[in-house]
Amino acid sequence: MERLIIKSDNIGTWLAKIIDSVPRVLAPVKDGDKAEFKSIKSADGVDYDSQTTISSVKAAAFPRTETLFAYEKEGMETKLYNVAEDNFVETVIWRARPCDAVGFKPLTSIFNWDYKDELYNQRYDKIAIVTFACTSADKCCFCTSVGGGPGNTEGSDIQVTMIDKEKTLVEVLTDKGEKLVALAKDLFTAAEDSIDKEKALADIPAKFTKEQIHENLAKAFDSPVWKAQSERCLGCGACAFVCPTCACFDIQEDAHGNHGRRVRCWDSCGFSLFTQHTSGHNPRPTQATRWRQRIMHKFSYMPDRLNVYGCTGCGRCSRACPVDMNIAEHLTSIANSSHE
Amino acid sequence: MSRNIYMPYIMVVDKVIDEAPGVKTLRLRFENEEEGNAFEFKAGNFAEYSAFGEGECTFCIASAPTRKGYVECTFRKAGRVTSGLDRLEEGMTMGFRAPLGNAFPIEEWKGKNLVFVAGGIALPPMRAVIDNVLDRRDEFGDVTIVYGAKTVNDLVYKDELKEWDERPDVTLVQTVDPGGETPDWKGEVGFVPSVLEKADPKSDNTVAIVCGPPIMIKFTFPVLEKLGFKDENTFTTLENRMKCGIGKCGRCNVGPMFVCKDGPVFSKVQLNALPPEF
Amino acid sequence: MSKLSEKTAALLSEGTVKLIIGYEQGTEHPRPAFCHTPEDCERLIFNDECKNNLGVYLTKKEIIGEDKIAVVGNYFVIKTVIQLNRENQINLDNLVLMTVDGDEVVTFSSIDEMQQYVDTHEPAPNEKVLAAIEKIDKMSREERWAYWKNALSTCVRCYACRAACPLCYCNRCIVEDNCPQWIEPWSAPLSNMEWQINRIMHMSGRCVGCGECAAACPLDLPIGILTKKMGIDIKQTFGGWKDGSVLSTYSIDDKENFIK
Amino acid sequence: MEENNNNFEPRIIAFVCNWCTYAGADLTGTSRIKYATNVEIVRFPCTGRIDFMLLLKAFAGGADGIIISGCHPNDCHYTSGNFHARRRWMVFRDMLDFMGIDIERIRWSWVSAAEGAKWADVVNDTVNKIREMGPYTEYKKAAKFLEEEKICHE
Repeated sequence: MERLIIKSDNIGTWLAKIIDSVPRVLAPVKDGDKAEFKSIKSADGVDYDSQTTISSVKAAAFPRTETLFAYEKEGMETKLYNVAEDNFVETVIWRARPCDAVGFKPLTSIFNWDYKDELYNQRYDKIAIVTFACTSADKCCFCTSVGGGPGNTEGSDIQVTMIDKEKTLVEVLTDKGEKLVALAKDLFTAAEDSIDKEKALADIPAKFTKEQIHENLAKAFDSPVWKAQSERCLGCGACAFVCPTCACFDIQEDAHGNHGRRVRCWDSCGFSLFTQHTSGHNPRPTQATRWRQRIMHKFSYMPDRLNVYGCTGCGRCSRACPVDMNIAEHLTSIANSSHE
Repeated sequence: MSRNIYMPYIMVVDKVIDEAPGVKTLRLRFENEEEGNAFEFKAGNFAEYSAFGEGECTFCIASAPTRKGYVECTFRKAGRVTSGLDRLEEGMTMGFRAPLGNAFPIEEWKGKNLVFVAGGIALPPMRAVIDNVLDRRDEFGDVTIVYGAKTVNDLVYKDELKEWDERPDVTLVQTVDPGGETPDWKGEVGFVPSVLEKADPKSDNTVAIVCGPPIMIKFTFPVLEKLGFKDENTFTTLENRMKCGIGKCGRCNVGPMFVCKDGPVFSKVQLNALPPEF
Repeated sequence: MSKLSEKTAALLSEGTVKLIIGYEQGTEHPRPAFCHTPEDCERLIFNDECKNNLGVYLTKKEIIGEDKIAVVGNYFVIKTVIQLNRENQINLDNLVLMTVDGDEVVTFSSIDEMQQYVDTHEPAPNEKVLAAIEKIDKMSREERWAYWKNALSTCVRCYACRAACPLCYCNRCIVEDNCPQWIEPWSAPLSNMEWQINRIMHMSGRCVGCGECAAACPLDLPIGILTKKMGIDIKQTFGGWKDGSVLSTYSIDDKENFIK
Repeated sequence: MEENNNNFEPRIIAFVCNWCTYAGADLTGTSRIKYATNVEIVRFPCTGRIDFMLLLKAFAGGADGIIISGCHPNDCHYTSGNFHARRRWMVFRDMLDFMGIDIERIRWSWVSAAEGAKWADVVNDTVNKIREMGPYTEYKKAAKFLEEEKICHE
């Protein structure tokens, strides 16, 4: 781990060098009053002041629509084809947040426990993440309650922290990070130990702890809390699709006569069709059962099975929800409620 | 790129058997010989069957692993994919992703008596186990099969039922729902749970395997308890909506257990530990 | 808003209703509130920020069940109740519809009273949307195609627009049907357009113009412009919204100039 | 629109009602009237049954132009099918135009069972007009979005 300093106004030049040498660079770009990760061609389009983007950056490794394989039928024969290697592009994710970088850990463990999902791995291995530590936070952020933090470097290849107007701390964490710094070696100087990163970080008091949640969820399956919390939930997929750690997908067929593709696309446990049997029987018939599944999966099942947390506390689901299902508020009430 | 875990084997349809109205059995052979020879599975495994152009759907492998050279699947024409499978004729190709899920613990049942309880087109997953047991008949105690369907015409594997009926070492009890019998029907008339109670198989050193629609399972378990069957000796399979079949797409879980990875075969002990979400 | 809380709490304590749906203060903006006990009614508020269309809960059996409920809704909720009633989707005997007009809590006793309130309390039209429609109308066809293809290509098909709409109550939506697969269920520019075209066509003449579909969209896509444009078209071509959903009725003397 | 390469043969799909326009097209044939062969006719019991999604599916499937025709108002075999259709077309056409889909490529018409000649004119005019306008490439390109992901065919 190397601690370097770069002049704040040289960051643009460094980014320009990265853009020239990497096929795809994703960065938050302002669109109306909200920001989204977009592929940028020049260094000046980047939006540095919005807290986070609406959607997470998981699409870089787990795209919303993706071909699994192609098939071709000739007479009685059927031929199957893999996707070409050059669909997977070297990518740098610029100015993500610590909670975005952490989000790839649960995704990677879902796609690699037991069977290895090569489509995901090919994309993820080609990604380098440059996160900017958070110097501010908003009402929906709760990363400190789920083991993260404004300066958490987990999952990042480089973490950049704005110390003050002139100086910016650049922590190089992996060899992918090293390569990116090497592109503009002359812009960096070694950082003295006196540079205090913690001082520059936002202060986000923790609302609950993982243990409280985990313990209460274990006995909460039949609790009335699910119905009470999910009464206003409309059953759309916004929370799942903006979430950095939701990996559930649907498999569909794009058929054109004798040829076509099997396609994977995002799906959400909030939809009733997610678990509906052909006979019409649905193990999760109401919105309360689906809200329970969303919380239990992220805060109880995943920690138990893959010992990784299914949530990074980025607060995107609360910001995107049409009826303000604030997950931090719900989790706080679960954590504080003592079950009989 | 290494093995694409979503890519199925290509299978050739060798034989199409009409089992009952809307229910067909396909006998499949691997188009690629080596893949066929290298392919192994256990009774209880399921598979994802592809009708290219329609999609994939989930049901059991209906033939026993001891029967080499082919696999069979039985399905009812219900939706888009099963209609696609229904249109297949001999010689045509389809996709097959297997083996998936866990299997019946047959090795643990050596020396025990076996009671198979099946309803409707839940006989296919049972037949995989029954044929497997019958091919190693002497390793097990006595075998009782209780099988029911709505009407006489809805009974699947009619020729095999005849075969089991004639075997001295198998007691076969067939039944049809009240009103489903035909004048020359010699079997029982009544729902499977009541017929099972009447057959009254002894429960010590006996394993019960139950497969059928949720309603049948709901009424069969109490009967088994009444007959003295212990929970650890009772097995069943769960049916959930599935897409990937390999623990990735996140939809088939019942509580913390994935039906596609930790199931579909569950003992009653495991079922009792699961939340009522199936 | 103590008068509102008092009135609603009374309804609950007298047992005339089992549930009251209204608005409460959320993280940033007001959000739907569900009150089961008189104490819950303390949380109820009512102001111009209360935008969610509570009519969306009136067709959800798991929420309203068979018992009588009360709804404290804004202007558009009342318009929604009229339209839902016209489509035989709600049982008026099981509904106490209330609103707040200035600082007075109004309870409606009949559809005509609701219609009269709706006719006299028309809110100011959304200037931003009208301006956007004008801008798009001025574009050439190719520009319009490029505008809508790009705008809708980022749609992620989360169906928040459908979920937030009180008149999108089909229990099996066209996108959930795969025999035939009318619209591809994955996110792609053309299928996103086909989805919006379908949604708008199924709304023609029924949409009450609450704009909640646009407000619910997490990506702020300009889908509110489509419903507004449809509303304007219906008003100009068929003389407005009064006679119920346009496409399920017809008139012998509809005038058009393109069928030759 | 890009310049019209002369060997471009437009593909036109015709959605027609069985009682009037289809019979009219029959009459065109029996009275030996020549008309362009680019049209593939899809027969419906009534224009009221023509779902607006079918037009979008036709364009997505590669059609360059669409003819949609049925019984004249008051002639409908089912009395009100064409009234419903007319209303649906009025609303749908505005929607398509607002979204930038080329409504010039859709020819709406009423052709009765006796108007064999009119059917030939409708078809010939539409084919010439679409040949003039060239293929509807932008819609087909949008329909092939998934093919942007390359497949390795070896």
